[in-house]
Amino acid sequence: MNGTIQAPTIEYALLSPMLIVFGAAIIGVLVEAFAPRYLRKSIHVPLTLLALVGAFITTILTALNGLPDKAAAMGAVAVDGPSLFIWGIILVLAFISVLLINDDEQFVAQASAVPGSTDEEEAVRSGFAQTEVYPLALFAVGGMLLFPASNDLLVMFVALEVMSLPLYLLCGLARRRRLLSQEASVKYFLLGAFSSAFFLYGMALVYGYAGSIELKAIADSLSTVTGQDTLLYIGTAMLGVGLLFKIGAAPFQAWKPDVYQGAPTAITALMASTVLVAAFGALLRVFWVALGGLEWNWQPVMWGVAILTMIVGAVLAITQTDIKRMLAYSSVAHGGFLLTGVIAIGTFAQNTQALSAILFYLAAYGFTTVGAFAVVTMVRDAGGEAGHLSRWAGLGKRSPVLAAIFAFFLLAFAGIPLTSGFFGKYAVFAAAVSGGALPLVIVGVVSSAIAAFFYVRVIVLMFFSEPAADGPTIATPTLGTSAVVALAAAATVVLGIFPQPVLDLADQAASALFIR
Amino acid sequence: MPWLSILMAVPVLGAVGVSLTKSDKLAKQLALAVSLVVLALTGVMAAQFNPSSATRFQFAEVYDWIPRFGVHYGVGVDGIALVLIALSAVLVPIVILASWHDADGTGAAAPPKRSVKTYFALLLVLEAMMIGVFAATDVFLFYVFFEAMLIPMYFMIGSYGGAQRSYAAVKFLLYSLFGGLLMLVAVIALYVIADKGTFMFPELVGVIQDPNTQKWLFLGFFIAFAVKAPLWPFHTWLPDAAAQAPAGAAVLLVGVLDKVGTYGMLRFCLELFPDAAKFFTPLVIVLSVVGIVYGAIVAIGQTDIKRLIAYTSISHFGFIALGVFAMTAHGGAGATLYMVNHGFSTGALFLIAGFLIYRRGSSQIADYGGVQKVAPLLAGTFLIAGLSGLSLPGLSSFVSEFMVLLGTYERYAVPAIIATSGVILAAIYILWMYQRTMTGPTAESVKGFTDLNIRERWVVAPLIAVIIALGFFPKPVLDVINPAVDQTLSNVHVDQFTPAVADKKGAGQ
Amino acid sequence: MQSPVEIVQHSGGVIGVSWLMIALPLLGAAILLLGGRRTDRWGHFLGVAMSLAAFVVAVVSFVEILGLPESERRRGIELYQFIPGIADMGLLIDPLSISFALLITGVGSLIHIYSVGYMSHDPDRRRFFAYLNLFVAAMLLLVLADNYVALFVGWEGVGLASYLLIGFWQFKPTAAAAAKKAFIVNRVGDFGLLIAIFTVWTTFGSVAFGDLSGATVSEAIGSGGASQGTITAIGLLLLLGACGKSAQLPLQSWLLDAMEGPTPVSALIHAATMVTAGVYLVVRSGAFFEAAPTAQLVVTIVGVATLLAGAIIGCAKDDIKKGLAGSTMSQIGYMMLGAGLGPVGYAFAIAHLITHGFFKANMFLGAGSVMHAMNDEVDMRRYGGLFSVMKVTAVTFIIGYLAIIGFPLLSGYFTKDGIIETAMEHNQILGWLAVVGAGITGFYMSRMIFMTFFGKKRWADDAHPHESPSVMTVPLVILSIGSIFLGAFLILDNRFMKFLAPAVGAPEELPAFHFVSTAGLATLALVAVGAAFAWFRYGAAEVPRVAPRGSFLTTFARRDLYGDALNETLFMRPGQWLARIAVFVDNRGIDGLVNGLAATIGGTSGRLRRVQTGYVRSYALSILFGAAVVVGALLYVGNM
Amino acid sequence: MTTHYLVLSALLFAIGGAGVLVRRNAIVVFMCVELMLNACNLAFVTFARQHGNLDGQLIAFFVMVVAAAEVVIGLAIIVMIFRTRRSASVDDANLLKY
Repeated sequence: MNGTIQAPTIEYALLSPMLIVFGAAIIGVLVEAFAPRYLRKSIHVPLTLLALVGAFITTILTALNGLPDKAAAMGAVAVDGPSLFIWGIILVLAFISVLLINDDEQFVAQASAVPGSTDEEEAVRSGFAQTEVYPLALFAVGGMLLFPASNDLLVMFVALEVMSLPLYLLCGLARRRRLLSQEASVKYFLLGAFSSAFFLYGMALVYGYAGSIELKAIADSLSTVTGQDTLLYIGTAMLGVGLLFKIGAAPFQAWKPDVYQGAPTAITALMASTVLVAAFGALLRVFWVALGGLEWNWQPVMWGVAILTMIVGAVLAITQTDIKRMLAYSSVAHGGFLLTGVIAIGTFAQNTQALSAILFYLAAYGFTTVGAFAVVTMVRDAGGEAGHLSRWAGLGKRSPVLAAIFAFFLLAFAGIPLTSGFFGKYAVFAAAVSGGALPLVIVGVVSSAIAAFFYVRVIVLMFFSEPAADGPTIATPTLGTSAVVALAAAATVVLGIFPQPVLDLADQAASALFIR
Repeated sequence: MPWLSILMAVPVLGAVGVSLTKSDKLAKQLALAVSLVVLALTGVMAAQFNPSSATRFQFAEVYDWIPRFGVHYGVGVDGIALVLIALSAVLVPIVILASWHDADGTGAAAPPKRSVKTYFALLLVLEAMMIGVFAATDVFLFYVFFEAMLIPMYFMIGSYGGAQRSYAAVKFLLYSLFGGLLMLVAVIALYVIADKGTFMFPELVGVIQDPNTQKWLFLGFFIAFAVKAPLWPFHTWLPDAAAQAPAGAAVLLVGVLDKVGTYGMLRFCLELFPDAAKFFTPLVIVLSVVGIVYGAIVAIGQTDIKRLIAYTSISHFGFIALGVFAMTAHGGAGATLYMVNHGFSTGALFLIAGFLIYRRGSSQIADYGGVQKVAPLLAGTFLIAGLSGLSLPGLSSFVSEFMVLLGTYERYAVPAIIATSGVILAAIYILWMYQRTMTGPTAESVKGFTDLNIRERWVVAPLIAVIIALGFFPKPVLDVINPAVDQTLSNVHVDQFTPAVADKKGAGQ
Repeated sequence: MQSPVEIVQHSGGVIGVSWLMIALPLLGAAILLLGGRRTDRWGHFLGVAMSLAAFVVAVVSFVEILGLPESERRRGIELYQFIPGIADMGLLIDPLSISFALLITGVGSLIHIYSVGYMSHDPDRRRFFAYLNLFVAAMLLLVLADNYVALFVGWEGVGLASYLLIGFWQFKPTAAAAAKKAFIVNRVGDFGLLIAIFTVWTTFGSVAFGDLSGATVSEAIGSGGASQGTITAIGLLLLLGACGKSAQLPLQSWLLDAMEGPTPVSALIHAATMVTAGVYLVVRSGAFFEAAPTAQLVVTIVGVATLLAGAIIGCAKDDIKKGLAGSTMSQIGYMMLGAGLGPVGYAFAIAHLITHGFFKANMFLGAGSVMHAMNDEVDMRRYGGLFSVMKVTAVTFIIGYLAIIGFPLLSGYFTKDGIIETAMEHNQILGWLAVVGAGITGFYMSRMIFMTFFGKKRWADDAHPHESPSVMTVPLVILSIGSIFLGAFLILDNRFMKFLAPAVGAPEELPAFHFVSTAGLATLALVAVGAAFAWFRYGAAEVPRVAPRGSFLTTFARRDLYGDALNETLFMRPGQWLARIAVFVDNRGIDGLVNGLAATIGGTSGRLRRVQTGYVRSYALSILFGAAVVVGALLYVGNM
Repeated sequence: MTTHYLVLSALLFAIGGAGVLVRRNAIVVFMCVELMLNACNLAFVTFARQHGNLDGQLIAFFVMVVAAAEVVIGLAIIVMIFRTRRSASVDDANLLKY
């Protein structure tokens, strides 16, 4: 400290994906402010898609340039292999989800209008939809990019909020069943804020223990600080609560079914696929990088959480009657399966194996999820989407192709071989077994078997039941929606038959683990 | 020539072709043609098989599939796999021909019309998977086929089956999946513990040495196979599935799919975990023997033809498992031959029962009576198939049952004796069913029955011919099986059987 | 003691193609079954032709055997490997098997011819001949096989043929039930036979008769390779098999029901040939029985018990065929007794078997002829006085009758007396019981004759009896000639014993036939008493058209000595209950367990989802609670 | 002693948490969450003082900004639902359940 302040270095190239996304989001806000209403959508859609593509390209370029060996932006953002892989997944999934969002039927014409009021009627008649959806989505995606890449807890907290806040809003924008949508929004918001308070308090305690919020510094402090263990333990636990909430691990899963059900399906698709990816990235970074030295302490707790999550997800899904709620519980169960990979920490080789497995699983699961929700958007009746399972009876006869694709997604969720879900599950379980978590894997397969029941039940309904007389119609899909379904199906098939390229990619991404 | 890959590719392409055809009739014809091509190709391949060759797996192809997991596309056949592939290849065209109207919505029970193309496409996909599962020389690939083949069968039962079809289909799938998932754990653990970086079966033989590890892994594999086979007490899905499935699907289910379980025991449980297999032998033998007697007794008490046949199969699977775990040359060869023979004889029973049910629309035994008078050919062929089911000498099942029992008796006399009582029970369930359905005064509802038509005759004739031919001259098949079984047993390290007299002489010298 | 000679591999000659004996009838059966209605017109001729062709092959083979020196009279013919490593399909043509072959094809052909007439009105005559041919083929395989496995194939083959023929008139529920019963009861015997084969294999490593000579067996006992217990077990298990096939106690119950089949079937299968297969088996397995005296003793006891039981049953039956069936049981009991007595007994047993084949077939066919005449009436109380209307049938029947009761110089006299005397030498009690049996035979056979051919006409109103056509009577005549002379031919000069010696061995000192002996005289006396009693009851006295209630003993006999009742209470009812319980256990127990588990999971799910109340505050509570648990757990783990 | 501040922070956090659980009005619930965030801020500042670095104080500013953003979003959502339902009670919003 001799008076001169070193200017901070910012590696713009490394951060460019985020910068592009955030930049486009800001432009989007400006568009909302200045562009005439009839033009907005035609500006937003290309802008959003281009931004995501651009971010994806820069992500690829960054990866091709070789991985940096230290964190960017003064150690605040770690652009390393796992980050880049996660970015890649998030950007692709977000791109697909935006194609799905690009369907006016999904969103409310004017969010501020009271349902059933003349305002609303007018807004509906005007034929416009709330176009803020696009910049909001971009902000959320930006937050998702930053969340798993953040190398200190403050950035992570900010990223968490940047990711979550737009999503709270987006949840409330469904065109049909406004009450449900608004309820989802308020529940998600209150609980999300509640859980981030836990995260923050945990952060404070860890800061109190380590004197720093940088992950590396926290990791280093584990071996040097003494006598403050209680702070550390409570802090770890509360950080964990915040992150596990985002994943939807039991017993923090309560929001998931309600929010998934109430939110516009396109947003559910975005959330279900990308938030899980981002949250697992962050969870891994906190628990492996910062708290890796504490594994003996958090592992047993994580065991309990993983077991509970798998079982709760699988068992509760059985009796669901709404397709989106069912998929929400399925997502809970999948979160549990992924947690078995998080637990499988050990030697370096073991860690790379587990990390790569998780990355692959996230990619596989994300695509299938987006596809499944895309199909859900297409099955409609008079009141909007036909969410109740009984309405799905006989879908295989009315629309065999769509039903077949959906069945295929369900089989992928169930982890049947020759689908992507199988290899994802296999990879994670293999990592867990070699990490010594065999009992966890056994619980995993048992809950998979239970889970298979409700996936299969939907197939039974679609194919083996006679169609209801006034069954739902299948909306003629927009180009975007069909593209989403096709892409997701293709990804599920390809990852199920030739997973090797993606596995290689995941391996490469995981090869050096996280940088510190 | 990559024979095995071609054998799998042809039906898959055929399935695509079938689903693209314009008319149902064309779809059926194409499906039949494709399956016949597969049969012909299998025949050519089998002719080139050399049972006495030193290479164990012939027509082998090994390519890396997922190097990351050490998974290969590894296929190849030894004698055991070859005969089972041949069984599948023979049964599929017959089943296709037999199922000609299964999806049409015709038949006395007036089932709803369903997609014909899908049905036949599923059949062909299933054929490819059946060939694949037996040909796989990579444990992981085997597992993939093992699980994936559930899906077409699930749809065949669930979409085209009887009144309780969805319950049966779900039950079938969940049982199998549950077993399969336990096996998945064992597969993973095998890979991790063997630490060979490969799933190729030949390289994994004899790798796991620790007895305790072997036991756990064995259980993982065994339970999956026991559910699949099915052994008592994991069997309750089979009667439902087989009774609800359309007759053709039931044939493939019981005739081929379930054989994967017993095949898996022979190939994987025994060779990969020989010590554990020996440790658990008493348990398995008890399960098998209980299954033989129990299955037969429950079969006697059935009132539904297809359920009855399904229970007889449970009894028969007990015999097969008994033969496998007797770990004698005769027991193993007999069990393998039994798998083939059971496929034909139970296949014939199911198909003819299917013809019967198609005419009457009911599978209740009480709804029939005196069929012999109006449809003698139907009754006669049913009797022959049934007699093969009760292992009448001169029909194929006898040879295998005899070998299994003899092979078991060589080592475990008491279980073999109890199992032999199965021959009495078999006579009761088959003949009593025949008596109740085919003999006696002709029931009113049966009066209008027509005898087997030309198509149905073409279905039945090859089966009966094979049953009789293998009954008198099983040598060609046994010559293929025997070296493979000997090889298997040599990997298990069991002593060969010697007669007591020779034993004494040997000891005396 | 003369042992059986070694088997010599044979080639050339008719013996070399003796498999034709089996193949030709089999071919006939195949053509008739596959040909369908097209063969209706000439099917029966084909059947007869095939049977006759087999007979010709048998005769020529027999002549060839006679042309060979005694030490080379056992000829083995390799056909092909049946079950590689265990059993080949091979034939053994030796004096024993060729005797059977002659009987089967000879009597068989006559019955084929007879059936042309008997079945002429049946629309399914072709199928009948197909089954008959099938039977002949299977029976020949049974006796010609050179190992136990091939024998077993034939053994079950005849069981099948028997099943098909008993149930030939399937539309009759009783026939179908009887057929099934026969098969199932036989299966109990087969169970024993199978295990016997397994034991032979595991002990000796071979199932071929050639490898299982008496010398081998005794050597095995000597070396400790096989214990005495094992050999006895083999013997008893073989006996169980024999009991099933030959309707010996305790597996006798099926034979009486088997009379549901057409009469030629009863004659061929359930009198002359198939039911004697058990005797063949015991004799063929002499090596084991001779080394296991206990087993031999049991054989003789079973034989005596059955001969008495059959005779008693025969006394009470009004159904002519059932009466004959009881008689068959009884006569096979004699053969079994003989078969349990070693080489001397073998010869008498087989000789009795052959003569019985003739006279019993003769009587069955005669009974068939009577039924043919009486509109298929089988109740002897509706017969009477038939002698005058069907003389050929009556005379031949009476010849058979005289033969069976052992009227001096007729066939039965020689062969049955041979058995009784041998038994007497062996064991006085058995011998005397056999004598008593002969006496009862005299009674019930005479009863049958008197009720059928003599006395008052008790016919049904629409009965117009007439003599059968010559296609039926000619076989009767031929058979009755055999019934007269065959016994003397075989027994005198020990002709048959010498002939059989290469196959089954023979005692050093051949027994001489005594025309006058204690046993013989006693037998004759008792037979005479029996016949006289029958005359008194059924010849001289009026025979009521409806059977009187009769004493306890009569009921006992009418109910087949409560054999069926016993089976029903001991096996059938408990079996049915067991099946019902098993079905219940399967549905409710095992399946219920799994379904219950599924229901439990479902129920848990249903209850758990109620926790999701929809109130955001309760969700917050669950988060707080979860957080508290996580914090607590981490603190706990950390401070451990 | 910094312990007192920490205890106070913990108390505030607990009060906030309890408030979330017991209050029905969405705005009050939300304010309780804000209270929890402020409890965190207090902890941060306290630890900053304890460790003698500025990170904690810095974080407090960040948290305030984030909280402000959260308020914006939160109020928007709550107003939206209030307009629809004419009620801000969180207990009224329970259509989504089971």
